[in-house]
Amino acid sequence: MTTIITKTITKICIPLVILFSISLLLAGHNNPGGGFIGGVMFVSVIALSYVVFGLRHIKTFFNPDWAKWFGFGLTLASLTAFSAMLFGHNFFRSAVEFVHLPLFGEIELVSAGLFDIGVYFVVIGSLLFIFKNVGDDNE
Amino acid sequence: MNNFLLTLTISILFGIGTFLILRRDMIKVIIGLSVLSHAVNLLIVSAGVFENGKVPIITGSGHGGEVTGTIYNDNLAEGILAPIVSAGSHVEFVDPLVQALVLTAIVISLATTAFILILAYRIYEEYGTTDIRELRRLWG
Amino acid sequence: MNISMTHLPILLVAVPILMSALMIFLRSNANVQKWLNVSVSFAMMLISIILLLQVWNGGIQVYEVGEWGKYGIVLVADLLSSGMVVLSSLVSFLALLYSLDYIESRSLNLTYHSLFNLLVAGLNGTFLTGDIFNMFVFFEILLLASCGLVIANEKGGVTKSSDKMEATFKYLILSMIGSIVMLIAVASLYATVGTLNMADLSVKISAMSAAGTLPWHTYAIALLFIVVFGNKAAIFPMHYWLPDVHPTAPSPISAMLSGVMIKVGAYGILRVFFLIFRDALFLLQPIIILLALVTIIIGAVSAVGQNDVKRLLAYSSVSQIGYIFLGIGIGSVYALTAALVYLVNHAIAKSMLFLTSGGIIHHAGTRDMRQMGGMNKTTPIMSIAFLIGAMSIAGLPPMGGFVAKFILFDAGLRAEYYIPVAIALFFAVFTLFYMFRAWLLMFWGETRDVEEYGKYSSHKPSLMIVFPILSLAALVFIFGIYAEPLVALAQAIAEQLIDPQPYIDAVMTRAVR
Amino acid sequence: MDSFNAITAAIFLPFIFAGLVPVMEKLLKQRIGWFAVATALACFILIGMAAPGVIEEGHIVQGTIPWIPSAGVDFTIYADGLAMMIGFIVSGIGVLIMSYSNGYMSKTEDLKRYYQYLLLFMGSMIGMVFSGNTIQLFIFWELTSITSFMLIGYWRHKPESIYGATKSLFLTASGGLAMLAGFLLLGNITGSFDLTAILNDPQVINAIKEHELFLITLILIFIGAAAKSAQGPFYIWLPNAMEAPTPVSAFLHSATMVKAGIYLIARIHPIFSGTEAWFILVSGTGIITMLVAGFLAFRQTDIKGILAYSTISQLAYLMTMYGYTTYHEPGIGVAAATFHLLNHATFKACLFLVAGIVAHEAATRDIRKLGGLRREMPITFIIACIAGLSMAGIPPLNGFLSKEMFYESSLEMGASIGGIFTFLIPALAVLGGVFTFAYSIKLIDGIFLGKRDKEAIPHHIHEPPMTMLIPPAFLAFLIILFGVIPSLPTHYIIEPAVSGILLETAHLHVKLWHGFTISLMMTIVTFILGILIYTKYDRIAAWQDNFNMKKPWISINYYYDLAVDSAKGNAFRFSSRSQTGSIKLYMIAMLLLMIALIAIPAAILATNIVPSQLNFDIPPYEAILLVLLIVAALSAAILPKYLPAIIALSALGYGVSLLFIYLKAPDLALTQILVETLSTIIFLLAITKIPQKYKEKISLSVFTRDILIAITVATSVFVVLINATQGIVDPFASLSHYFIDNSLLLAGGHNIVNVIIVDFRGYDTLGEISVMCLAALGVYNLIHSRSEE
Amino acid sequence: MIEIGLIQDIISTFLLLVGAFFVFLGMVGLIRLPDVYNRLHATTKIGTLGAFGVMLSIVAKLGLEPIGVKAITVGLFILLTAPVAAHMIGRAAHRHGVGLCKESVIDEYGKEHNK
Amino acid sequence: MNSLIFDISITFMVIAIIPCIYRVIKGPTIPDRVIAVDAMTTVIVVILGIYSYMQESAFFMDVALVLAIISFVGTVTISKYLDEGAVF
Amino acid sequence: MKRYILYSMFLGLIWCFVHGTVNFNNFLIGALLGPIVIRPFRSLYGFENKISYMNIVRKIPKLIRFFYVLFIEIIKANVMVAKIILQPKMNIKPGIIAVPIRTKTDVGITAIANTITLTPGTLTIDVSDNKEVLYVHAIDASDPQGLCDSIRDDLEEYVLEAFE
Ligand code: NA
Ligand code: NA
Repeated sequence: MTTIITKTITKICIPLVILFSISLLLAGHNNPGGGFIGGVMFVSVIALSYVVFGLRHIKTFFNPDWAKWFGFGLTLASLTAFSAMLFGHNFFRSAVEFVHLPLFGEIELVSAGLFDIGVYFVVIGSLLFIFKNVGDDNE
Repeated sequence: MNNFLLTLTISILFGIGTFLILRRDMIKVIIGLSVLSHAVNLLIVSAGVFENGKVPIITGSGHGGEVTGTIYNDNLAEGILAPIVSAGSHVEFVDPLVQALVLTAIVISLATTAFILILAYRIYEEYGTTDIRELRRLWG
Repeated sequence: MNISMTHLPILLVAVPILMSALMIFLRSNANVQKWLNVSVSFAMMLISIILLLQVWNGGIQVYEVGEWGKYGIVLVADLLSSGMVVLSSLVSFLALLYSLDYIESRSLNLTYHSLFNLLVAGLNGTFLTGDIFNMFVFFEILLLASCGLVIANEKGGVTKSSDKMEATFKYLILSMIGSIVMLIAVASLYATVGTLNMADLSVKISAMSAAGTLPWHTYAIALLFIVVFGNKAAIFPMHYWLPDVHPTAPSPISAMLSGVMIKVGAYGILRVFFLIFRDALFLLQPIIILLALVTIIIGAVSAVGQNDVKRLLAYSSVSQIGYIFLGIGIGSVYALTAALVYLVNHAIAKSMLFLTSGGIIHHAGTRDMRQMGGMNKTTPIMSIAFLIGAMSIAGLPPMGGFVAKFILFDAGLRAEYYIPVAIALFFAVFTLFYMFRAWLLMFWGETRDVEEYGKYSSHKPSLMIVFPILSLAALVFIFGIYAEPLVALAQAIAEQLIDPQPYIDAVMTRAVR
Repeated sequence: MDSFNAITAAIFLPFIFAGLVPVMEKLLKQRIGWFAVATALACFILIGMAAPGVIEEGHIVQGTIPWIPSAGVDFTIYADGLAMMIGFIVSGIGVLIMSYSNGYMSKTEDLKRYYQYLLLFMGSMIGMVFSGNTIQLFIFWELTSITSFMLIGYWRHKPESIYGATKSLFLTASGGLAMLAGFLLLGNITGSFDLTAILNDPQVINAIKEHELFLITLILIFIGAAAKSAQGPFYIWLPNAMEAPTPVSAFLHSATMVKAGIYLIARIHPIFSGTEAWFILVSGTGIITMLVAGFLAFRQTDIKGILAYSTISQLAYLMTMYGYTTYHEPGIGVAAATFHLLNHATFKACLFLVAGIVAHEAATRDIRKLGGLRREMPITFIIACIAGLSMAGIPPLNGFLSKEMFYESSLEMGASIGGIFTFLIPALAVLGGVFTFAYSIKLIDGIFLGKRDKEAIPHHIHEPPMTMLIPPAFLAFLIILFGVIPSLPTHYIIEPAVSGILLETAHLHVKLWHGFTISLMMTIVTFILGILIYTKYDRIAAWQDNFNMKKPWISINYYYDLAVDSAKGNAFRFSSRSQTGSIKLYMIAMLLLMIALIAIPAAILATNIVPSQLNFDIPPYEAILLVLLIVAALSAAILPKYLPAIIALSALGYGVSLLFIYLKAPDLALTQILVETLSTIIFLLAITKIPQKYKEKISLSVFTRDILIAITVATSVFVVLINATQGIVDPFASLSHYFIDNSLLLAGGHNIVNVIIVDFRGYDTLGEISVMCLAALGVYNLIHSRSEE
Repeated sequence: MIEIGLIQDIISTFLLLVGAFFVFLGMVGLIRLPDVYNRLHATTKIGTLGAFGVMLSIVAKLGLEPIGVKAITVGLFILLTAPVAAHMIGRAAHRHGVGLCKESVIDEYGKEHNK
Repeated sequence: MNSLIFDISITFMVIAIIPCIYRVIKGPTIPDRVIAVDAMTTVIVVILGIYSYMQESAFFMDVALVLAIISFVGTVTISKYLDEGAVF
Repeated sequence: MKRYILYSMFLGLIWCFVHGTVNFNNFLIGALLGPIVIRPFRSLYGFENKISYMNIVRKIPKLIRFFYVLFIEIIKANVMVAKIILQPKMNIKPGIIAVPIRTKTDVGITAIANTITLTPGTLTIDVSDNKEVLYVHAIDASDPQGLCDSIRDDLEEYVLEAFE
């Protein structure tokens, strides 16, 4: 088992990294980042929690079916690509919209962003699925 | 980056990777494959055709609609094989395409490495060794 | 919802991907999974046939993913690619049906459907893509999907899991080297020509060649693709993985691997050399012929020595792929026609044989032919199916394999490749020998020693197992007695390959955004 | 119905009816055989409908239906006198054999399969003889091989059946492949597979004879014919084919299928004959086979064995006669051969049916146990005498006539060559006749004459049912008829056939008594010598047994068995030596190929292997960074323990990401960093269960080899890359211009790399995430794939 | 304004160079110090301060621009995690059986641990 | 001026990696190597800082933060593995 | 609930920091997003525990003082280690010392452990299972007792004030 010191710092890291991963995901279109990088950040912090608290312990309160995550991601990504067909365009035709939102001012909505979210979930789901399965097996 | 030196480095990495994949220890072989995939990623980046530019991220809206005069449509009848750029045109950024390709390659090699590592772990379970020479139940 | 007919190429790739994602959510509903997957797979088969007809009637179809023209990724459905897609859809539909009863239920419900769909997506994607890097991506999909499927468990568990692991490891290692080589080639190509679109590459390389500015290393890059595709197709000296992998896979997957997957290599060579590197053909041909002949010999001789029915079939695949490459190496229109006819016939017959071997193994509880015997009484259907397949592989009339062999040899002689044809012909005798030896060992003779090996399983193969086998057997037979449509199609494909201008025009004469 | 349709129908009727057999079997039960008889009869009649035009007017029925026009293969009918003759033999004897089978085959046998294959065989045979296209001919040819294989192996559980069936298939089908090659070469020479086009055009025939591929084409086709007709070294399959039910032996292995090779020789006679090659090949093989098989037939003790070798020997007569050819007179032996072909079909089929009766009633085929059956089965005895004496060449039976013609043509051939051959060829012919006479006598004597051995066959023997008696009786009737009134067969069968072969109208005059000629003297000599050696049988037998014992390698079977028996072992040795299971070897093979494929164009095409102007202006930190990368990689290679090597690998990864930063690729650097750590974690997960027990000791030679390979790989990559990175060849530009210009404009993203991966090339990324999913699913399968033990 | 800019520049440059220098020093320590535990001192303390210094130099130069904020984040994060990482490594090293260097005078942890 | 500082600091930092790599190879113990890699990431973070400083762009700061986080994860993981022989 | 709000504020701040722009909008996004993100891990954070805002506000000056002291110590630490490194001849007497601590809370122990690591010549190796003793590696371990005392007096005080 790891020490109390590590656990405490990890507790601080978890929200920080998750938020950072979301920020990377959302910033991806204009800055370094994107679905993959954000996703791997997320994975790394969950992996950290597995390492520090032990997979078995984490599983007692946080045990999602990671397969569904990557299933969802892949579904989302492909449906995003398919959605262009609804508008009479080719598969994967992207759309860019500028929307005014009360709080945030002008927001750029890109269909590719939705695709990136799909990537995000696939990365998280697949890697953590591997980690969890192998981790379970190692026990 | 100096092209010659980079190429030389990449080649040496290929050499080291090759030496490693010819080892007998399964894990070493996998490490060798990782070295090779590093080498190949660098190779792809070095295949980028614009050098000494900036990070390929547009700051401000500099490129948002400028007309550069570049022809992007092919016209086979007139022998136009796009893109056709005006002579001496300068590109501000390093080549973004190779970076995108490497991203894909990296991710794929991660997935493959994960799989092969777990495979190695299962093989050890079945064979009780990581000596690749012992992996010879299938022959003849 | 207006999905017009122009979207067919992408549907063949994207729908399986979507399906594989959905299958993950349906893991607890085994039946929904099964029937949804089967119906979609059937729909894919129909779509592929419609696509082929469209291409046949209306010319090459180009689908711009994301509408970025050659700057994005295009899917190109010419006769070759749509033909290959029909083949893969057909075999995969039947293999899927077969799997429903063959694969152990836990494997089947949890991962099999997703993996299988991605395998199909990988095949269709590879065949349809017009972008060389995209081909790499789909190769990786193929690789991992097939690895995942090879280790899926079949009912009864005749194959030891250690064997599966070992085979997969070898396959994976060699394929990864192949992938690395492919990336080297693709990146160098981009650095030289500045594009990844195959039509664009083709026309630019031709222009360079015409202007005399084509650098010599382009030829080296071109030849590197032999390693890439040769490894997929398992030609010498990259055939080593095949006899290990194909037998250890569950039979429907063996059918997919031997039937369609290794043809990806042949497809790749045809696509890359006859479209992009036409100037390197003079270098390719002698090399390919040499490698093909060695492949034929190694496969044929090794097959003779096998006791394991699936391993024998696998070696036979090695040998047969050599014949296909021989046709490619000879390279005339007629020889390409022959190679394609051969390819189709081998795909159908070998898939059928592997499916049949699954039925045989179920029945006998072993893969060792020495422990079988007298099975013509207990499983007459398997006996007939195996015989039909064996005759086709051996090139005996009235099966499709005969037409293929005959056209191939004829093409070789017409092109005055006497020695290669002589070698190929001589080793065709081996084919006859090992296929019939296998059939006799399994189906004739006394019923096996019950004391030593146990009784044959008493339950009859289900419809799900018999239907795919008989459908393919019927095709083998039909391609034998009514070969003209196939030959004519192959000839049309070969003509398209020899003159790629329509392909280039279709891709390059599009306005981009 | 016109002739073309009638013949087409005759070809396909048996196939269709074979398909109907299972249905009919439900109706007719054990009388299914009569359905087959009806089919054969229908074929006979259909052929007969086309016959008058061919026989009376010398007209040749020709017609074509497109089949695989793209490959130049059509379904073509070519029905001349030759084809008609064989067609009649096939369907006629088919009727008799299938009738006979109704009595012969036990009701408990799988009759469905039996008649199906018989019908399939008959259809194939008819299809073969009427083929006007070489490929079509080949197809039917191979079908006869396959159906023969199935019928020989009718009793599938018996090892001897399997052996015989396999042997016949391997030899005839492989011979067939040689023949296919010959046909392909022929097609190559003439530009088409259409036999009618060749036969109808003398200029084409001349062109073939002058072509450089003439000899090899002839040899290849002849191999096919010889294999099928059990000639030359290929004869060995026929004796083993006797494992088939006796009616099958009678039908396939004496009267019809084995004649296919002879038919082929006759069919290509106009194309290839008149050359030395033809005579040497065809007659040479024929004479040797005739003598060897004749002697061996004489030595057999099994009735069917005698008949089998006798068949080989008789076919060799035909071969020899068709080979008699000179430049001026290509058709010396044709008439004789054609007549003997017909006669042999009658007396040999008859003898086989008799053998079937004997085996059926006496339950043995061993001539040493049989004897004295003339009292119990007198009718059979008479029939056997007629057929046997015809084979022996005793007048006034038809065998005598054709034997005489054989001697005549041998004399003529010898004379036309001159020199020693003037005597040698007739002498050899007589020797062949001597053996024939001897074994014919032996057959009749062994079965019917002498004393009945009550110990060997204790039970009572009686005449068979009428269904089994009428067919041989009918054949015996024909034997006498053809012998006494030779003009009947000559006019209606032989003349049209000979015309068909020689491509010109032929007139024959065959009479029973034609004076006291040399050939008659030869016949008399034959009888005397025949009786002589028959009486010396025991001494000859002892000598031969002794010889065989000492020199087993003299037998061709010895080589066949050696090849087949050792094939598996040798092949396995080969495969285990090439497929060693060593991954390392496999990788080396692949790498060497890669190196070679770079080296070949470098050697052939390159003027400068490395570009001449290279930039050696190197900033120090670049150099340090790159050297560090190399050092990190080296340490990953050198460190023997896993964990240090993995740590070194991640150092390399971090170094690479630093390089990416330097190369202005933040996205890449990010990804590389993340991936590096994750793969380290996965490495750790994997080695958690892998204690490092194994430590490789690298010997100097292995080390040297691997280093050499590594250096060569590195050099190859260097050469390709240094050339490739000299920039895009003018005037072309990179696609990247488009991405840079349109990333923001059209795709609304500032990060061009990200826009490429999610938009311009988003499809790649869809594939990439599919790969991620695949890895996850694959790992799941890996972990849950343990055998349930 | 120029004055402030200049001061900013000087401070930030100074911080940058000092930071870089300390990092460099830390890495030298990695070579020179005798055992794992001592080397940890070098990397954790000096490396961390160096990194922090460089981050501060960015803040000093660019203020609370996004880059500055991120620099602060990075600096704080390093400050937070570096000691923990050092602790984990040290602990693991000791429990893995890595002994102290020969100059060492006392090992109470080892005593505790070996009981 | 700026470019001089850049060159100096970058050169120093690249040189600073040498000891890290040295330790990675030399060891002698595994924790030494872990420390070395960890230190190397610190150097890279600093290099990223210098880059950001010079180019005044935030791109590399993201990389730096990611690197800081991920190297922590890596170090903790390896340490736990060393300690317990298990990862999760 | 109180804890939720506290965490929200904290997470809002973190979001601003990782996002790179500190403004109200971002803070709000972070504050809304944060709780969702850590909700699955709530059992790690003890959401159900009571908490008093006043306590926190009171601690702020102490925290600031703690960080000030920490900063000075870090500088000292660096200079000290730098000296050692730059000495031509290594002359050190390292060792691991058990240091008893008074702090009992997890945060406190973590804080003091980290502080020890960042301060001159000392480095926390482990904490005992009963959370009473820190094992500290010191470059100069010639006077264990003196070290224990200095840690207790100079550092632990501040930590206790700021975190307990
Ligand atoms: Na650090
Ligand atoms: Na760290």
